[in-house]
Amino acid sequence: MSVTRDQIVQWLENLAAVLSENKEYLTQLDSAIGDADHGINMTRGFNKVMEKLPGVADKDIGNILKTTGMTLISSVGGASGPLYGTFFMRSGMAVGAKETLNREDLYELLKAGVDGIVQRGRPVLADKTMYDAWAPALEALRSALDAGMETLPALSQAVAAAETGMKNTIPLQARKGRASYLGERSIGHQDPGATSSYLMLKSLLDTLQPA
Amino acid sequence: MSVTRDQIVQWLENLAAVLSENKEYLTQLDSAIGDADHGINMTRGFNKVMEKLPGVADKDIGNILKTTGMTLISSVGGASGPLYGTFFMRSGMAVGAKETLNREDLYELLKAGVDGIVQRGRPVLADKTMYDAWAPALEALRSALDAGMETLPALSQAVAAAETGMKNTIPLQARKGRASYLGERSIGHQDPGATSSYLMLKSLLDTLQPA
Amino acid sequence: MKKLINAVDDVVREQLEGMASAHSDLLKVHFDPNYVYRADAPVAGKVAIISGGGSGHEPMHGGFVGMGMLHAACPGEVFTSPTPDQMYEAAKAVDSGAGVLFIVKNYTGDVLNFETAAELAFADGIRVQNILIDDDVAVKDSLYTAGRRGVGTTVLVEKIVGAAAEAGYSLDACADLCRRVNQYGRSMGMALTSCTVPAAGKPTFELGDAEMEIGIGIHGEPGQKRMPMSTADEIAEMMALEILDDPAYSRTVREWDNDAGSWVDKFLVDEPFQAGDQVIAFVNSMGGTPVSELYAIYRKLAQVCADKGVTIVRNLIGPYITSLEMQGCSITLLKADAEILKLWDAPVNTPGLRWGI
Amino acid sequence: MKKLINAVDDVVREQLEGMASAHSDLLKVHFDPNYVYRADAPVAGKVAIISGGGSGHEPMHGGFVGMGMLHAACPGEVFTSPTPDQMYEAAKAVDSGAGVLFIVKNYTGDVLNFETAAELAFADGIRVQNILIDDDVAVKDSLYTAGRRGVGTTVLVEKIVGAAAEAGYSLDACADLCRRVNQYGRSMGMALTSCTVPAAGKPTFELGDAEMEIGIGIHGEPGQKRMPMSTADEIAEMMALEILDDPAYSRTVREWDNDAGSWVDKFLVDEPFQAGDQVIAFVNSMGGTPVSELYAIYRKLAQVCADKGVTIVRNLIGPYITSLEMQGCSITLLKADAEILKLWDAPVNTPGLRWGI
Ligand SMILES: Nc1ncnc2c1ncn2[C@@H]1O[C@H](COP(=O)(O)OP(=O)(O)O)[C@@H](O)[C@H]1O
Ligand SMILES: Nc1ncnc2c1ncn2[C@@H]1O[C@H](COP(=O)(O)OP(=O)(O)O)[C@@H](O)[C@H]1O
Ligand SMILES: [Mg+2]
Ligand SMILES: [Mg+2]
Ligand SMILES: [Mg+2]
Ligand SMILES: [Mg+2]
Repeated sequence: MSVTRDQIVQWLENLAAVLSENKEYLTQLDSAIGDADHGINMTRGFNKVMEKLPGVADKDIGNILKTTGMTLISSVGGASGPLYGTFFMRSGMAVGAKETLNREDLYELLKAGVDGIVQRGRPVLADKTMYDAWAPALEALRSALDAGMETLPALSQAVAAAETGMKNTIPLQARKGRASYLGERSIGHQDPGATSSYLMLKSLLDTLQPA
Repeated sequence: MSVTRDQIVQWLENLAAVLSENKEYLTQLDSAIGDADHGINMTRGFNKVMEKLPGVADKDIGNILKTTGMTLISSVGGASGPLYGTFFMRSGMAVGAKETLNREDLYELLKAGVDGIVQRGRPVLADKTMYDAWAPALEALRSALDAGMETLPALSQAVAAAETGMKNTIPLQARKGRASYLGERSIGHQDPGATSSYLMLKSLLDTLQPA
Repeated sequence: MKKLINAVDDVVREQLEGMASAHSDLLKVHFDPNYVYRADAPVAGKVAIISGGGSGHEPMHGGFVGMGMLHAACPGEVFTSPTPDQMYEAAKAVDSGAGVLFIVKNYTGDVLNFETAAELAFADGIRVQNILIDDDVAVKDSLYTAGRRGVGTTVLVEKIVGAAAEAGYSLDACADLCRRVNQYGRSMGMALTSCTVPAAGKPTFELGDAEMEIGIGIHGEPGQKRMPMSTADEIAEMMALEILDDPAYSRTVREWDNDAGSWVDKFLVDEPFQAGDQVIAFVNSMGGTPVSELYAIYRKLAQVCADKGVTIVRNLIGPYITSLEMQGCSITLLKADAEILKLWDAPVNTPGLRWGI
Repeated sequence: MKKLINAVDDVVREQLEGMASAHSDLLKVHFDPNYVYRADAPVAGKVAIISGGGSGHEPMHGGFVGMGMLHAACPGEVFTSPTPDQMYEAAKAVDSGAGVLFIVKNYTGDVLNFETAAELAFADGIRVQNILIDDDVAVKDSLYTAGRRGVGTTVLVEKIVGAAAEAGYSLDACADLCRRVNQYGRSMGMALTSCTVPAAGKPTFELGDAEMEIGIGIHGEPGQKRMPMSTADEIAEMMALEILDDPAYSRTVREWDNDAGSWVDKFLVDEPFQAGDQVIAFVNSMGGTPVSELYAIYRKLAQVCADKGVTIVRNLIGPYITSLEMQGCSITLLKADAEILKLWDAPVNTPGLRWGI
């Protein structure tokens, strides 16, 4: 199966809806170990993306993703803005002018995005950040593809790994971002960024998966 | 009967005690229509007077009263400080170097004090101030003396008139001092200054009256 | 009550000690009686400007002591007028021989204590003037009240008259200017929260979560009316219109006559604002409201003034005459002619207000 | 939530409109993207100093735009870092060709957004420097955290580096100075009350009537520890000693290399204070604490410094880096050498800080 431009657009639309549904939830997670704005930030950003999307929906996938990245960068603020902004900028640069993506392209898209997050935020595993969802997800995806799996089942595995990674942030003590100032008090709470990252991947799967 | 210097000293001591006993009460009255400090102000002032009194207790009555006035002026603040301060300054000036006072001297003492209050604060009757206790009291004292009454019964009449005057402030709308800003909301409360003035006169009577 | 204080009885003294230690280049503090005075006082040949009042309004007045503003300030206990010995001693300390102008906010306590002080100083051979500030339009009449309270205009008057003294105005010229500036100024205040006098330990009044108090003075006293909480725009507009539409205000004040050596009554009328007026606009925080919110008020105030044809030519925005930690704001508009503007712009160097130097 | 605001979504924009209308002589405001910039920018031949961060800390940063301090400030939403397009557009607007120094408080959000902006500006041919302020001693280590937060020292740095730019320092000299001043400064904050972000509508944290929060940052986040309410003396002493006894602090920061066109890591160590040091002492209100209470803190701070042989040679007391209406205070001590003092004393003319002009 290959992923079309329309599906990418559909993904972003679904993602905007999912984030908006989870606005309170993400904000609540952020209120435990941060400043109670992650849901607000993400919703503000993706609402802007929704405004911009119609203008580029007929362009190539790289263009669509880069526009998404630029929009997030200039509307989200906070830590997550440049991180997710860079994610989409880099993923857009990685897929370039393509109008459909095979499963390796999809991997490259995600890999480049996550590399962007790492360059910008310098997270390492177990810092209790969004990277704790992405790193195992990428690894799972790579293994699944290497094992010859199709896009959807492979992506399923990645989503499962992201979910585990997300949940695994609960017992961690944060070492990056705002939550790190809480020291031991950050233990016992799920990281909001890891949660929005999981939702991002999950909604990609849901978009591609026939209902 | 004539009033001795020691009785004047005794009066001031008793008054200090009475005001201190009524500190909460006066403050509470002031909290209804003022700034909740009248009891505090009066107690602070008369505590200072008690400190100064031993140093002048063997001087003439004028000196004792003027010292009381100066002490009140420099320690009470608020509206009541200069008013009561002036009262004692003027009463001291009126009796001068005397060491005993006959009943006319006593009237002059009080009259001069009240004139001082009027000059300083310019109250007129029914402004809902301390003057509403003093004016009828002075009038009653004058009539009683004119009718040939002795000091104590005459003073009794004055105290009764002061009490009535004090109570008559309840239905009045204040036109002077802080309480005037409340407009109609000042109606229904007894004026704190009229109350302390009544206590002042009452404790003079109690001091002179054999128990 | 949570405050950055030690023992309740030491609050004023320790704050003064802090001021003295922080601003020794500008001012000194005398204790017992308490007054803050210019480090270089008396200033030869210059009229001395003295103000004072209850504490709890900082930076007013102590924070306005310095070059181009006050020569001395007499702080009472919190929200309690100072006593005459403070003003009397301060006058002796800062009088250069050119005389002393007392700037007195119109509260009975302040008025009576300053009057007593003026008499004492005069008896000592110091020429005095005693001018009242009564600018609070929340008080409607002077016939049935003690008259308008002295609020925001006080800050502007102290700056302007301070500059006049610095410029060498005579005592009578300072007094005339002071009276005129007061007559040109009108203010209105409001509170979102109450405040707590340390000695009382509990809030002066209670205000519901959805209420505000309009027409408050600066002593944590309840105001003119209580209303449901509203927007910055509505609050700013309401206060601005109370000020701009305020009719002529008249009252009789008592001033000192140095020649007669006695008090004289003066009948004064403040004219209303009118289109074409130039004003200094002062948006003040009651203490607990941050400056950011004041800008929302200023924004609307500027629009309302423009609509009325009144031009804001200078402004002052911040916490300058406060009521402890009270949240809320006040607006002052002061009609400014060329002389007033020139004096406003003149250099001032105090802990609370500084420019031009 | 009771605040002087209109619709929650308009808070920042309307406050900026108020600023623009109040201070048109000093600054202008550009909307969408939002930045405040000097009315006379770009200033020929001078390095442009740009700062920014979440709103809610007023007067910082917008109130520090003007002669001798910032050339531009980029306000984010309340307690939310600004976005890179703001800094990028501001840089283009105020760069005179001499380059742009970004002063960045060390919060992940601010750091990442400013880094992105620096890359964008550099790509446009603007020489940039990006210096972090990380002075909050409440954060003990940099290994297991995002490092010390940027708090009170920011205000002092902006004044000092702003003066350097005005004096004609080169971009690299400004950056070196900025880094050094940051390394000389240490701060500690505390809260008596929480504060309410308008968009949230309820207080960020709850604090009991008899509790205080020690070691807070400036974003209404809970701090290091919660303690029973104490006296001004104890609070001042505790904070002063945390600062004065703070050991050497080391961390790696990322700065921009204009020649390499990439980020480079710098390992920095801040030396502890020692007897004989001269310092600028800054006692700051978190917004809701009136200046009177700050003097009680300063009083004790001065005593503690004297006991430690540290001499306060300048001070700043007031609400300069706030957390909305939060009650509480922070203390900053900054070791000051002759160069720093000269730059501190240099004229500054901004809405929030003014002297010498
Ligand atoms: N250095 C970092 N690297 C990667 N992710 C980070 C980093 N710092 C913070 N994050 C992520 O950002 C999330 C917080 O985002 P958000 O609340 O929108 O921003 P802010 O913390 O500025 O308010 C955290 O939950 C965490 O997952
Ligand atoms: N102009 C005045 N003339 C006479 N008495 C006055 C006047 N103004 C106020 N008072 C008296 O002063 C009392 C208040 O005194 P106090 O509470 O000590 O001072 P303050 O009002 O300054 O707090 C009032 O109850 C009233 O009796
Ligand atoms: Mg957050
Ligand atoms: Mg009272
Ligand atoms: Mg009082
Ligand atoms: Mg945030």
